[in-house]
Amino acid sequence: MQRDVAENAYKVKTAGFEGPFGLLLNLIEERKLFINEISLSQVTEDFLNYLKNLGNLKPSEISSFVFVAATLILIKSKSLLPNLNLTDEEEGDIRNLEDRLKLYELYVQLGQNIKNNFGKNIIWAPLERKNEVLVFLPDDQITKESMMTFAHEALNRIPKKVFLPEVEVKKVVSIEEMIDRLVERIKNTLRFNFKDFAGKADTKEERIVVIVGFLAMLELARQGMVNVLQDNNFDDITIEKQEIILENS
Amino acid sequence: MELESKIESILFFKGEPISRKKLAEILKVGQIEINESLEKLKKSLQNRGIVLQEKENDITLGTNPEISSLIEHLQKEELNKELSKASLETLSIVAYKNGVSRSEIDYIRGVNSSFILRALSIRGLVEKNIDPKDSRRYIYKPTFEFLSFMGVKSPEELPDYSEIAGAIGEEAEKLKEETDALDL
Amino acid sequence: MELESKIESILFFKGEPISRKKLAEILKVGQIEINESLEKLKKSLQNRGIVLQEKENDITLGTNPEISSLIEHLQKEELNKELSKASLETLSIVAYKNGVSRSEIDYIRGVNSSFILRALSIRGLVEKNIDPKDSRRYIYKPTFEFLSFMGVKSPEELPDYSEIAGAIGEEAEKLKEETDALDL
Repeated sequence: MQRDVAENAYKVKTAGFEGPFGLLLNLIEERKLFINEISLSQVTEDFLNYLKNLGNLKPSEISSFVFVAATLILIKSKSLLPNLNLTDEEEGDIRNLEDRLKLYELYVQLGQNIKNNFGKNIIWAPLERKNEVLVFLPDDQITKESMMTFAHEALNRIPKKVFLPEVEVKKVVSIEEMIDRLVERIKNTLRFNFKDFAGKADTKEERIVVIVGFLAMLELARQGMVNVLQDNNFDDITIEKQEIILENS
Repeated sequence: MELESKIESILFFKGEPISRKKLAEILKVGQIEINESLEKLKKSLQNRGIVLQEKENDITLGTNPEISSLIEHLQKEELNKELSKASLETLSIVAYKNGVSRSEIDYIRGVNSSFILRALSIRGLVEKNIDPKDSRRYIYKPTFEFLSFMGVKSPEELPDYSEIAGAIGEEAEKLKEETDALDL
Repeated sequence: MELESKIESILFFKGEPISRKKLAEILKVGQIEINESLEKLKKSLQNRGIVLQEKENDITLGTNPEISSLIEHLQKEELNKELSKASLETLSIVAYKNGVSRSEIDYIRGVNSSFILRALSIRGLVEKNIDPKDSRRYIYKPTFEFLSFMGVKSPEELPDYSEIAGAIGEEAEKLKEETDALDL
């Protein structure tokens, strides 16, 4: 138990740097599974649990985790709801995650070759030769002023912050926040519509929010906290608090 | 004196990498003669104390890796042989793809790799060059220093290199489509 | 690996004269084996670009004298080459931070500077000394001639001295800490 806690703490600390694929691959390997839809759906919950502990990461890093989480949720939903019709884009996202994870796995395995051989039998470059004759060969470009300019330029080029994201990523809702919001809504409303809750899904970011919400909803359904109703395919989904349903029946 | 021996002299004198083009310039011969002589030199260095390392257009001499531990005792500077998980991943992408843009590395790792690339570049294990195919972007390649630590004379000698070259070729096209949009 | 090849590796690596006695010590063999192997090595280096040079009991490798005029020409060309932007930048860091370590320079520049520092030292612009705080490291200082060439007697007389010298130390320290913290 103690070891588990320490291990989890380590994973959370390093996950930000290793990224979502490192975490996902770890979870699959721990269960001695191969990468496919079934194994991905099996590790979804574990992945989401780690995600809850990643609160300290920067938004730009969280977004790559949430993006993977969203696809995992899609895979999970597909396995939970056989009637769920996925769009071509969504099917594409699933295949894409599978392909990327396999590609990542290939390079992690190749990394083992490097680990096994690095520094074992080194090809040495010759040592610096000693200067026989003392020479002084300057260059006209060298002046007090040019040295100052070069030094300033070198200092200015240093990256200001280690994780400064290249592109500003819109803050994306975390799974945990989404579950909290869902629970909050259920407390306040007896019945409400999923579309109203998750909002519109026009942009990529909005779609992620919808998917994350959907997964959170399915998770609550699995835990027996809510009941999920959908009359027809593509109809809106109605979410009800489980006790209400029990009281009514 | 044979051309291959002249090349050997120059490489020995330089003691650091030199391009095939520069060799041709110095020796006032064509590229084909240089390439042929380098092949001969490689052969005549077999089972010797010195090896010829090559990386695309650059050539350098180094000690035979079989005697590595003995040489290690002769040098004083501290050696860092530790590589973290993130370093191993990034190095394997750079080494086995042998010329890869940062966006491709980010795509494969699913995480921003700029800082780890900077760290590996400081250690002299990877180098950043302008992409010869597209001057608007940079590509990362393994350095001679990295090949030396691996004890190989060229990237092609890395374990499993030829086996996976095919597999990588297949995904390369797909990957390029995905990341080209990010680059420009 | 044959003893003669091992000797060749050591001589190539050291690049300076070494005694037969020392070779025997390093290779843990007797004087007779060393002498025999040196004869073999001399033979196998016949008509090659590298030759074995002997002076009393000291041995070293050198370039074949037949090509000496070309090598001299190459040396002159190299010494008088215009300094690159990367070299000037490295030089400026050494000028401002008198006694800077190679890793500090590398952290600031984000790339490995060993080849550049080697060239600057050959041209008499910087001098390399063992770090008094850590004997496995080297520190670099501007030479007296380089300072005089700029018309200053000490680095403190350079423009913006305290600001730049301070920033180099601080930034290198910060980058090193960040890299260590990430366990790269």
